[in-house]
Amino acid sequence: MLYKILGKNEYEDFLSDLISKNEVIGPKKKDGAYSDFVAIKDPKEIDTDYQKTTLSPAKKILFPSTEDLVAFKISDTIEAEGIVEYEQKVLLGINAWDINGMNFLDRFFTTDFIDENYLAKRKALTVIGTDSVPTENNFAHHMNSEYAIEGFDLYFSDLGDRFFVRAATEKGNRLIEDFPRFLDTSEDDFKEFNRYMEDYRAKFKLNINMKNFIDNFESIYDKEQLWQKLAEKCYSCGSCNLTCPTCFCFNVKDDINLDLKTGQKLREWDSCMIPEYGLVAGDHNFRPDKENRLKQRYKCKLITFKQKYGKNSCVGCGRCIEACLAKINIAEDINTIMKEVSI
Amino acid sequence: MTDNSKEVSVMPDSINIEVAPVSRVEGHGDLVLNIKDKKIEKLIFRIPESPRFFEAMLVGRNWDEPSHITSRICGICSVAHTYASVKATEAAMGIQPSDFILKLRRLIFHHEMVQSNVLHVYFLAAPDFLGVGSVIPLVKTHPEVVNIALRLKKMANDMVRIIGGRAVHPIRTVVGGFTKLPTEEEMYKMKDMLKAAYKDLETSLAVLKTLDIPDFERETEYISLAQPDEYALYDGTIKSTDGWEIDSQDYLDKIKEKVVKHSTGKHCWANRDAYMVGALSRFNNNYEKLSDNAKSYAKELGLQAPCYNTFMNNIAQFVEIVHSVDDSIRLIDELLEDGMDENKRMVDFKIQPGRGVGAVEAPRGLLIHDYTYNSEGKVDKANLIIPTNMNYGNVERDMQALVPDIIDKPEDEIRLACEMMIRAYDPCISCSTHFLNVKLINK
Amino acid sequence: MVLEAEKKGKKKTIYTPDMATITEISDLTPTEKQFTIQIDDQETREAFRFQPGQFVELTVFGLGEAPFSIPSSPNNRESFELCVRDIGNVSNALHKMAPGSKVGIRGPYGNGYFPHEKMKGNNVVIIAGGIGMAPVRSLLKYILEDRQSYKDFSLIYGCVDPANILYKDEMQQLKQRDDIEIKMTVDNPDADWKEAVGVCTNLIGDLKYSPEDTFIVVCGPPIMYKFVILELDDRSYKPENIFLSLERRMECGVGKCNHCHIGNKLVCVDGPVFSLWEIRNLKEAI
Amino acid sequence: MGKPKVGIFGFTGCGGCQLEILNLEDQLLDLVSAVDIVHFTEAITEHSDDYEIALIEGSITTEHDVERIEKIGSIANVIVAVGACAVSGGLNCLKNLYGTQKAAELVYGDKKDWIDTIEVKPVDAYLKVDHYSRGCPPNRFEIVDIVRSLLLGRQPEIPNYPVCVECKRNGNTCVYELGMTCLGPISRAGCDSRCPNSASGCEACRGVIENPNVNAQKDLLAEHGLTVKDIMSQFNLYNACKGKNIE
Ligand SMILES: Cc1cc2nc3c(=O)[nH]c(=O)nc-3n(C[C@H](O)[C@H](O)[C@H](O)COP(=O)(O)OP(=O)(O)OC[C@H]3O[C@@H](n4cnc5c(N)ncnc54)[C@H](O)[C@@H]3O)c2cc1C
Ligand code: SF4
Ligand code: SF4
Ligand code: SF4
Repeated sequence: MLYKILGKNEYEDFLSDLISKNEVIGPKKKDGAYSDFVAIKDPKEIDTDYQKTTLSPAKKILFPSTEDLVAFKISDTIEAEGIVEYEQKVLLGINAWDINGMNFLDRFFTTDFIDENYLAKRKALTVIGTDSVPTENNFAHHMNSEYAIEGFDLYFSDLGDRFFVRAATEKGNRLIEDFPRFLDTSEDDFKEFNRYMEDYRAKFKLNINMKNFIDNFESIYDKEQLWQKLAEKCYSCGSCNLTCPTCFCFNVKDDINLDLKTGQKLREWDSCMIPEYGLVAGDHNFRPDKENRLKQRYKCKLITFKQKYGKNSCVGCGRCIEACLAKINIAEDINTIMKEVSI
Repeated sequence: MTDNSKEVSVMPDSINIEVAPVSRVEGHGDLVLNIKDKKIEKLIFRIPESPRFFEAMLVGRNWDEPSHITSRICGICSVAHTYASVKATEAAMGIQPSDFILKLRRLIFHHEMVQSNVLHVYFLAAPDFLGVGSVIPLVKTHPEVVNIALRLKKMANDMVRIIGGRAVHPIRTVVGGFTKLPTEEEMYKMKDMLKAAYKDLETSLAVLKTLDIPDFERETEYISLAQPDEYALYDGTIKSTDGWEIDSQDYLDKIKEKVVKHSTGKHCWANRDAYMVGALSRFNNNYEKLSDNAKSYAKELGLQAPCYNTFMNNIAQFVEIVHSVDDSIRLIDELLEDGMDENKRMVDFKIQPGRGVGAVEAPRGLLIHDYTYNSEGKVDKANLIIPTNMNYGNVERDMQALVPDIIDKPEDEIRLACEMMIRAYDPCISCSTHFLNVKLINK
Repeated sequence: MVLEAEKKGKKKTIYTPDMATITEISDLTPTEKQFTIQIDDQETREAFRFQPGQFVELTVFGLGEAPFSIPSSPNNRESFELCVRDIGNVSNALHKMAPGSKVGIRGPYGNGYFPHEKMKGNNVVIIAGGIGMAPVRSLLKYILEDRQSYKDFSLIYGCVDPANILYKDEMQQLKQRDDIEIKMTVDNPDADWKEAVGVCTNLIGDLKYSPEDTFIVVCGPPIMYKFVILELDDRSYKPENIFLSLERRMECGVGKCNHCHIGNKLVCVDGPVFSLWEIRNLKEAI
Repeated sequence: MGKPKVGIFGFTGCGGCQLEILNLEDQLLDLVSAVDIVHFTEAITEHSDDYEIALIEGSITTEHDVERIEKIGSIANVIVAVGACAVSGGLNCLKNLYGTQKAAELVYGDKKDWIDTIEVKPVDAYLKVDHYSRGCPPNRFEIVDIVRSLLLGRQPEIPNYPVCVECKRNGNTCVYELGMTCLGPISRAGCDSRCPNSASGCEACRGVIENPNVNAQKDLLAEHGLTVKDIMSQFNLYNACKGKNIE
């Protein structure tokens, strides 16, 4: 890791320079309390203290909601070839938990089989992180993801009059070389940075009983009434999955054009909260009820990958909590469940 | 072909035609024409289908619903119904949208006009003039015409999609403003689309010049909206070529409606026993306010105000397309100058009781919604006056003038001429609630 | 936008099928047909090696893709067979195809297959229900082709109706052999039915093999597993020697779409064949 | 295989569904070359009574409609109901709520008896419908998908999940966050969440999903200040004829 300092007054020039040379995707005010990551043409458009985005900017770019996978052409014979689309992009302003969410996806899409549709986009992405203020539903600190140690090329922490900059990759180092106004760090800067991190961490207020939950999950698994109660209001609408920065389920469809000669295979985000998710031929459904599905989601987010990768897939961003109109709240539910267990 | 073979007459001096329903008009309708000994015995233009009772459906609905409900009166003029409705509600509650909102409304309004005029001129009427059955053979005989039509239509549809959220039954167009504005990028994109249309308009001009438009003249009363400073579509006073002009809120002073036995659409009259609305009326009342470019297109096509040839209605529609493209570019420039800012999408308003009238020019002519709201913001009473209803009487009178001139022609030609005449009106009967039949019965 | 496929000619990703030709089609039952499939490209064909229990993803272009187990013997390197029940979009379309038709193939997939190497020198019992015959037939064939490497060999096969029995002629032939014991049962016997009636669990009691040197393979509809396992447990067969092939919805076959997740296992990558020992404590597996 | 013959028929409705077919733009020419359109009153004069597939728009609201629909049913092998009016009766059903006689009187006064009108019903009240293209207006791409599926002999993919799924895929801010209400959580997707895309609440024009959580939806709307009457009025805007599962 390379540590540098960039003066606040230099920052805008750094951005202008970046924008002039690259396609930069950054946060821009959208509607209500929400911002959206879109192409930035001018540093002034950037919403520097954005808090909420409906989707994780990394997932939106790397694993878009629909994506063509294979193009095929039917004539006397059939030709099919893979489609791998990517563009060089700079993702600016992504926060720590969304970087950690991306790190999870990186791991997921390159385990067992390598998903080149994801990987090509990932390789073409330069990631410049900054901290953002957690919402009241954020519990990233319980998921070890309020701080990013990898996955970004540069990371800017705002020390007031200057930025404390971390470069984690060669790409990041080069960005620093290309803009000669970065300064070396002093001991003071590190002290200031530590102080800053303390303040930053204090902004995460939500308190959940995460460790016990993981340890006790098996014992609560069969408590059907508990799960029924938790899932009672669920619409099976999938909003929780679809807004999650780490949810990766998808469907694959063959989409043939009206000429009945050309077409493509495409994938489209799916959700494990939708009844059809577990449906197989013969109309047998492996997860017919909403409580089965909620349980599956919590398990997938909080248990499965802890066992598999030693790391949760949930990064605690709180999006699923904010998206759920039934007010099903993973953080609250963890506490409720633990209370139930201790009775 | 139409299934009228059973009723073909054996008497050489009399004709028996039934076209049921007349195609290529939106909705269902019949024209019944009995000719005996070369004289018209009976001529009725009627709407045989069930009405949809929108005036009843509206009663009791919340103030934000009528525009969504009445949009469903007609898929083809859903923008016009939406705005007649929105304007009626705004008038009832004293809501005054900002200039910015009004400009954007005018912009989307133009493109429903273009959507509909393109559909009508190229898909529905052109096959007649080019002597092919309909648009499907037209694909083979005049592919260039079909391609132009598809491109122009796509442009207009895309404009309505961008501003209104979808091409049929727009979503963003609500009381007080818009639920969402197009982005600056989309505005530039629309401007590019409009500019690209000119080439197709020029080619169309060349094709239209070759058309053989029937010679027919019958002067009638032409009624449309009018504005001092623009070719009135979205707003204005109600004006007649018979010399009167009134505020649209007072429409009842001049425009009368009655239920007639053979039709579920009500018949209307004003100064005379019948009047015409639509492109030709707008043209006759507002010619001066067309863009210079549109005026020169009109000149090239031999269309001059006032024009009393109903068949020229199609040409007037084409001239309006040109005007709409010109005026849209102007509006986009002005809107961009104002700046596209989401904060401007709505004005604040309060729900109040009251009565209000919304009058607009639908593609087929003057359209009026008249609502009375109670203090909860629910509709107490609604009255809708629809352009096709207004044209019924005039259609019958035009037929009466047309048929004697061609009465010696073979049956097929008479039928075609009648159909063409009806189609010239572009009678969107689904609005008045339905379809069209031409029935020439001979006893 | 850089379209890799354009830039570098054909691009193969994990989602890109290889072209293959259906060379033969035969009717097995009123609802199942057998398809013989040959991969077009010779190099790819030679590289295509599978283990009993593995599956392929088959595309009917324009209709979709679906996973099918390979019921033929791995020793046939020229082509492989699929046994397909017509139940949905892809399978119906397959049933309407004629020899010579083109399909897309990805695979073989599944790291969990029947461990035939480990089974050598032991008794093997195959318990199949209905279409569950398809995945296990590959093992059946494979063992029969190398019969002397195994001890006793039994097949228990249950179907709803006699008409549903897959590979009926083959079963009749096998019955003539004395190195395999075949027991069949149906729920709804017809007048000609001479064998057992009822669910296949009933026949497990007849097994005389000791748990010490016996491998058991189970494949059938989800409902069958619960009861078969109860029976096997009662007879103390070792969970690490019991193998089950699981079915789940699959959209990719390569561990990405996640539809086949059961706890921390993916049926497509970690299965579809699991030992009972592996999944015993996996909630939702059975 | 010859091209299938298709008839497109309009009953009581706004013509918007037929217009959506004409609005196919880039795909329109592909469509007319993939099938043989033998009847399409809104667009063509040619007409034939020989067709296999009938795309039907509009509700059945008169005795005359009943005769026509029965004739179509006797000819076509495949019936596709296109648009809310045909699928569920759609907005036309508000007339039933009002009462057919009362509605006629309100609009036509003492001349109401001149009007032929019966209770509004969807197409499947008279014919077995094979496929439904829901929505007001229907999604034109879904109409194409149904036609394409018929050509290929497969089942078209009509979602049975709520609009929220598409809304989230599109990255929208939920309209509840914008202070409005939405029927998205119980309404059937397939429209590409076009209303929420325009910052406008879903009105359930495609009807509801198979197992809607209606109680949760009612609570949600009530929390956002709607009275029971408002809620029912929202539910039945497009679903007054087929509203049983949302009562
Ligand atoms: C590892 C494995 C091996 C298999 N081996 C065989 C085999 O050897 N032979 C065999 O015949 N079958 C086999 N199957 C089952 C086979 O994959 C399914 O029958 C197949 O997917 C059917 O595909 P289809 O396109 O024909 O059906 P589909 O059109 O996909 O539909 C079939 C049914 O599946 C359900 N369904 C699937 N996807 C959806 C969706 N997106 N939304 C809603 N419902 C859906 C529905 O209930 C539907 O009725 C195997 C399955 C697995 C996982
Ligand atoms: S938990 Fe909430 S967001 Fe998730 S599916 Fe259920 S209702 Fe939708
Ligand atoms: S499960 Fe919820 S809190 Fe966890 S990462 Fe996904 S959206 Fe965020
Ligand atoms: S706007 Fe409507 S459809 Fe979209 S998430 Fe919210 S409730 Fe669901």
